[in-house]
Amino acid sequence: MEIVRAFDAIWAARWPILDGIANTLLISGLSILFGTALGVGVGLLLSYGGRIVRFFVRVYSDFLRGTPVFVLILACFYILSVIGLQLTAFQAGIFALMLFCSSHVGEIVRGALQAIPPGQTEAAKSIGLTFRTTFFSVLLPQALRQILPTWVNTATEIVKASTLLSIIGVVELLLSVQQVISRTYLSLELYFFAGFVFFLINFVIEKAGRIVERKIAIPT
Amino acid sequence: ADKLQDVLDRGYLIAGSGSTNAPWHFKDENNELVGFDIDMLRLIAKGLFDDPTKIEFVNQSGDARIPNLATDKVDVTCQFMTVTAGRAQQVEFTHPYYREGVGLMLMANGDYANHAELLAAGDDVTVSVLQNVYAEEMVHAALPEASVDQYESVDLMYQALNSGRSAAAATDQSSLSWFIAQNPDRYLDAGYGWNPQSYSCAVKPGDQRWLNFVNSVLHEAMTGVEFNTYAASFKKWFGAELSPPKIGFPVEFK
Amino acid sequence: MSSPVLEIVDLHKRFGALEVLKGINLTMHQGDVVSLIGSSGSGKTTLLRCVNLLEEYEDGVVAVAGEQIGYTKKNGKRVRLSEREIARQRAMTGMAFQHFNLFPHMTAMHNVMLGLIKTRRMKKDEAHSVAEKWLERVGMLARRDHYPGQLSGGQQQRVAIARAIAMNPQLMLFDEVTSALDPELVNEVLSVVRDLAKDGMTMLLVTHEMQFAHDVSSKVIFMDDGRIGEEGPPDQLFRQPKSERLAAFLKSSKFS
Amino acid sequence: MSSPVLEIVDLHKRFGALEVLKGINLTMHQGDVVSLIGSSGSGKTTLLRCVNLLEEYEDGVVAVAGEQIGYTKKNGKRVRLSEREIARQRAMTGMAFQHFNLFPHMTAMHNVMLGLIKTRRMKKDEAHSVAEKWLERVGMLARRDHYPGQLSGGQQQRVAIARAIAMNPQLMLFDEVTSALDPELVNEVLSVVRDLAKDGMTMLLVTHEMQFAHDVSSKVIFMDDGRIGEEGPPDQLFRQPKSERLAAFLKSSKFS
Amino acid sequence: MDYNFNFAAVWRDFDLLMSGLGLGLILAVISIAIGCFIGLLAAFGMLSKNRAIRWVSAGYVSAIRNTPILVLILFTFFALPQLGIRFGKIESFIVTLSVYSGAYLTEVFRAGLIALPTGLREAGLSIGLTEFGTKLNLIIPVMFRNVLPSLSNNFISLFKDTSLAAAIAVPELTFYARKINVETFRVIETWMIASLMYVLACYVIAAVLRQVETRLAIPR
Ligand SMILES: Nc1ncnc2c1ncn2[C@@H]1O[C@H](COP(=O)(O)OP(=O)(O)OP(=O)(O)O)[C@@H](O)[C@H]1O
Ligand SMILES: Nc1ncnc2c1ncn2[C@@H]1O[C@H](COP(=O)(O)OP(=O)(O)OP(=O)(O)O)[C@@H](O)[C@H]1O
Ligand SMILES: [Mg+2]
Ligand SMILES: [Mg+2]
Repeated sequence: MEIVRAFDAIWAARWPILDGIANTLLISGLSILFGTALGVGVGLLLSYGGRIVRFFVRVYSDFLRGTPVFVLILACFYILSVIGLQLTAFQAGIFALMLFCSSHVGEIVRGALQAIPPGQTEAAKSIGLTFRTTFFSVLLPQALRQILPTWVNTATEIVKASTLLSIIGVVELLLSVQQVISRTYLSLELYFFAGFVFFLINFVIEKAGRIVERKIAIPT
Repeated sequence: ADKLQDVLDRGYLIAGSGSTNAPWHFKDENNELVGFDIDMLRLIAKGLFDDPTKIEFVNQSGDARIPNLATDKVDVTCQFMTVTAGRAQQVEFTHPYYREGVGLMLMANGDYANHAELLAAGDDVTVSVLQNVYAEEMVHAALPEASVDQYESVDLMYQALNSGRSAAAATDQSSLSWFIAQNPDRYLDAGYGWNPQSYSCAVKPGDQRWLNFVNSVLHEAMTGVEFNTYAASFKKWFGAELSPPKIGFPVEFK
Repeated sequence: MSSPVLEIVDLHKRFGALEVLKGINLTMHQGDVVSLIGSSGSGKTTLLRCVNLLEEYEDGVVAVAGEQIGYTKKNGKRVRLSEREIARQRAMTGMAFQHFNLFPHMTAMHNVMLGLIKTRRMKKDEAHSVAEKWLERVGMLARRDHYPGQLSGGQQQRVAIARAIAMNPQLMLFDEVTSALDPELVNEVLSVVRDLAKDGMTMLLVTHEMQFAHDVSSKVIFMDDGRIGEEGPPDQLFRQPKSERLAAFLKSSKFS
Repeated sequence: MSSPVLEIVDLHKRFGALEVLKGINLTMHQGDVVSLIGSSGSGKTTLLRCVNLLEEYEDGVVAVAGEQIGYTKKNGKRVRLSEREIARQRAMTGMAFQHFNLFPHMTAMHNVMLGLIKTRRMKKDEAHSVAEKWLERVGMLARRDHYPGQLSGGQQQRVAIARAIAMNPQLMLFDEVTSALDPELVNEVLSVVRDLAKDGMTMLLVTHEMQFAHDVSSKVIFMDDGRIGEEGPPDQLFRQPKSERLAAFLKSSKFS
Repeated sequence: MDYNFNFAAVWRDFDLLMSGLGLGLILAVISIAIGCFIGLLAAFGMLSKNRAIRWVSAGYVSAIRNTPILVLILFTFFALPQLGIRFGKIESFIVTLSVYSGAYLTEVFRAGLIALPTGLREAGLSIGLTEFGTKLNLIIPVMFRNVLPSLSNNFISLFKDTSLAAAIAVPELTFYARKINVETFRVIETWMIASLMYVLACYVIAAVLRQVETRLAIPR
C-alpha cells in the first residue's frame, strides 16, 4: 500500500473531498428532513385514514419499500425529466431519497402508534380530552420515544443511500473520492478512506441518537 | 426552437461530460475539470462567445448521456461517446474528433520494442488485457499466437506489465497514450492500433443549425483556424505531435 | 328528590352478531354506590364503557345528570353528537380502569393535571393545587414527581383514581380496579374507594371482591348474560340469593 | 455397602464476592431420597446445579458413583475436564427443572428421544421404545406427539421427568418441580415423583412442599445461608426442630 | 404533457429483464445463505465470554453496517485485487453481499439468542449433550424459528440491494434496465416495469417466507 502517496493525494484534494462530505451531509439532511415530514403524514394516514385513503397510502408505501433505492433514484432522475419536470441530478436524487425515507418513517410512525396500548386513548377520552389533545399530549410523546431508535437507523440508511447519487453524477463524498482515484489509481487506499468517513458519520449519528434516547427515556 | 440562438442569448454553454476518466474528463490536482473531451467543449464555447470559460458543466454518468440530451438538460455532450448506428437513431452525432482503437504498451527497457518484434516472438509473449468477453479474440487479432492474461482493472494490468508478468498490455490507445505521457521514459507504444471506433460529440436531434455549428467548430479545430489549439490539446493528453494539415486542396475531399 | 345522576333505560349493545347487553335499566341518585357483579363475559365492563361512551350503543338511553350521553334526536333521527360534545360529556363521568392506564411519560402530578388544564381549562397553578389536594387524598402526594414506571401497581391505581376524581365528575366508574394487583396491594386501593364512598361520591363499580361489594354498596346488581339477573341491597343479595345462578356464582366466588 | 451414589465433601461455591455454599458435606447411597428445604437464597438450587455441573465450584469434591465430577488432578493442580468428559458425567445424573425446560420445537416423544440418540447413542427404534416406556410411566404416552406448547404445565413437567429418567441416571435431581405449577396441577407431578421414590430411584430434591418432603424422604436437609443447618429423618426434623431458625422456617411455610 | 407510452421496446427485451431478475434472486439467495453462516458465527461471537472475540464481532458488525454497500462493492471489486484478493465480478458481488448481510443477520440472531430462555441450554447439557450439540440441536433451531419474521424483512432488503450489482456490470435487472434505457430511451416504461418487477418479487418473497414461517411454526 502506498500509504504516504494516499495521504498526499487526500491532502491535495482536501477541499473537493470536504465539498463532497458537505454535499453528502446536505443531501442526507434534506432528504431526512423532508422525508420525515412526509413520512409522519404517511404514518398518520395509515393509522387514522379512512379505508380508501389507507388503501392508497398503503400502495404508495409498499411500492416505495419494494423498490430498490437505486432504482428509485434512476427512475426519479429520468422519468421526471421525461414528463417535463426539469430537476437537476442533485434535486432528483434528494427527491428519491425523500420518498424512500417517507415510506420508512411512515411505517415506523404507524408501528409506534399501534404499539401504544388502547387503554391510553381510553384513559384520555375518559378525562374528556378531544382527539387533537389526546394525540399531541398522550400519543405523540410516547410514539416519539419509541420511534427514535428506528428513526436514527433510517437516518444512517439514508446517509448510506446518498452514495447512490454518485451514479447520476452528483459529486457527493464517494464521487469526489472516485475523482481522486481516477487521477491517482490509489483505489485500495481511497475506497478504504471513503468507507471510513462514512463509518464515522454514521457512528456519530448513532451515538448522538443514543444520547438523546437516554435523555428522553421515561424513568422507571 | 433555435438552440444556437438560445445559447447565445443565455450567454454560456451547458455541456455534459463525466469527471472520472483520464485523459478524457477528470479532475486535476486543482480540482479543475480537464481532459480532451473538456477541451473540445471549451472550443465550442470559444466559438460561441470568444471565451472558453463561458461554460457550465453537467456531470453525468455514461448512461445519462442520451437521456440528458433528449430532455434538454445539456446543449451538447462530449464524453468519449462511441458512434454506433443504434445510437445515431437517438441523438445526432457531430464529426468525430478522435479515433479510438486498441494499442499495445511496452516497457521502455523491455525485451520488445514494437509490434513486429512481439509478433515474431510468437507464443513467447503474454499480453495483459482488461477482462471482457471478447478480450482473447481481440488480442489475437493483433498477435495471433500470444497468450492472454485477463485482469479486472486497469491498474492491475499495468502492474502485470511492470512486474514482467506480461510483455505488453493491450488497452485503449487513449489511456495508453495518457499513461505514456504521464511516465515518459518508462513506457512506449508498440505503434500498432486496431479495433477502430469513432468518438463524437452529440446533440439533440432535429436542430440542424445547432448541429452545423458544432460541426463547424470541430471541423475547423482539426483542419482550420483552431488547429493549434486542437494539436496542443492532443499533445497534452495523448503525448503525440500532430502534423498540420496540408495547405492547399482540403484534405477531406481528396 | 333531585334528578338522577345516572339513568339507563332499556340499553342494548351488540358486537356484531353478539348481543352483549340485552336491555338494561338502572337509576342512580346522588350518593348511590352500585356494585356490578357477575361471571366473566356477562357484560359488566361493557355496561360501564357505554356510560363513559367508550362504546357506542344501539338502542336505549344513557343519561347522566339528565343529559343523554352520546346521541341526540335530529329530525326524529338519532344522531351521534360531535367529537367536542362527546368529549365534554365524557368529563361528566370519571373512570378508573383495571390496568390503571396512567400516561407513562408524565409524573403522577402531571397525570392528574392534564385533564384539569386541557378539559377544565384551569390555569397551571390552579390545576396544580387541585391535583395536590387529590394526590394527598389518595396518599400519593409524596410520590407526585414519580413516573408510573416507578410506582407499584397499587400506587399507580391510586394515582389513576385521583386523576379521575380531580375532574370533579358527577359519577365515578370503577372497572375491577384491583384485579390486576398483587394480593397485598389490593387493600390500599380498596380503602381509597371506601373513603370516597363515605364522602358521598356517586359510584358505579365492577368488582370481584364480594366482601368489598357487600360492605361498600347501597345496591348490588348481579349481571347475568347481558341482563340484570337480580338486584337489591347487598345483604339481601348476598345472604338470600333468589336465583340459583346467583347462588352458584356466589358459591364459586367463595363469599363468606 | 456399595460405594455411595453421591458424595459431596466440603463443597464451596462463590458468585464473585458472594459465598453461596460454605462447606457442604453429603453422602447418598443407592435408593436414598434426600430433600433440601430452606428459605429462598439459602443455596439449594446452587447445590443441585453443582452436582449437575451447571455451575463450577471452587473448592471441595463432588463425586457421583465414585467419580469426581468436573475436575481432575493434573500435576497436583486441579483442572477442569474436557467438554466431552463433562457431557458424559452430566448424563450420569438427571435433572428436572422448575420451569420444565422442554425443547419447544420437539414433540414429547422427541424430547425424550434426543438424549437417548445423541448421548446414549441408541438407534432410533430403540430410543423410541425406551421413550415410550417412560412416557407411559409418567402417564403421557397418549400425548407423545404433542408439542410442549400444547401441554399443561403439569403435563410438561411429567414429560421433563421422563426425559431425565429415560437416560437411566444414577441419581435424579429435582429443583422445585412443582413451584411453577397451578395448584391443581401439583399433585399429578408429585405422584410421579413419589412413584419413582417407591421404585428405589436415588433422588435429591429441592421442594417447598413440606408435606411431600416429609412423606417421601429418607432424610431431610435444612439449608441455612449456604450451610447445612440441620439434617435428619423427616419426622425428627419436622416434629422436633432443634434450631430456632428451622422452627421459624417451618412455621412460615405452614407445615402442619 | 403528451407522452405516448410505448412498451414495445421494453417487451422486446423483457426476457433480458427476467433473466436479470433471476440472477438477482440467485445472488441474493447465495449471499444470504453465506451471510446466515457468518451471522451465526458473529452472533455467538458477540455473546462469547472471550472479550477479544466479542470485540472483533462487534467491530465487524458496526463497521459494515455503517458503511454504504456501494462503497463495499467497489472496494471489493476494485481495491481488494491490489492485495492479491481477486474475484470475478459476480463472485466479488456475492462476497460483498454475504459480508454485508452477515452483519445485519448478526444483529437478528443475537437478539434471538438473547431472547431464548437459559433453561433451554441447561436442559440440553443435563441430558449429556455437549455445548456444540446443544447449539446444533436446540439453540439454533429454536432461535431460527423465533427470528424468522425479522429474517424475512432482512431477506427482502438484501434482495433489493442486488440492484447495486449493476455498478460493477453484473447483468441483473437494474443493469438491463439501464441498458434498455440507453438503447431505446423508453425511460418511463423501462423504470415502471423494472420497479414493478422488484415490487412483485418482494411480495412473492414475503409470501413464500410467510409460508415457511407457518410451515416451521412450533405448534401450540
Ligand atoms: N370489543 C369487543 N368486540 C367484540 N366482543 C366484545 C368486545 N368487548 C367485549 N366483547 C364481548 O362482550 C361480552 C361482554 O364482555 P364484558 O367485557 O362486558 O364482560 P365482563 O362482564 O366485564 O367480564 P369480565 O369479568 O371477564 O371482565 C363478552 O362475551 C366479550 O367477549
Ligand atoms: N448466577 C448467579 N450469579 C450471582 N449470584 C447468584 C447466581 N445464582 C444464584 N445466586 C445467588 O446465590 C444465592 C443462592 O441462590 P440459590 O438459587 O441457590 O437459592 P435457593 O435456595 O435455590 O433459593 P430459592 O428458594 O429462591 O430458589 C442467592 O443469594 C442468589 O442470589
Ligand atoms: Mg370486565
Ligand atoms: Mg432455587
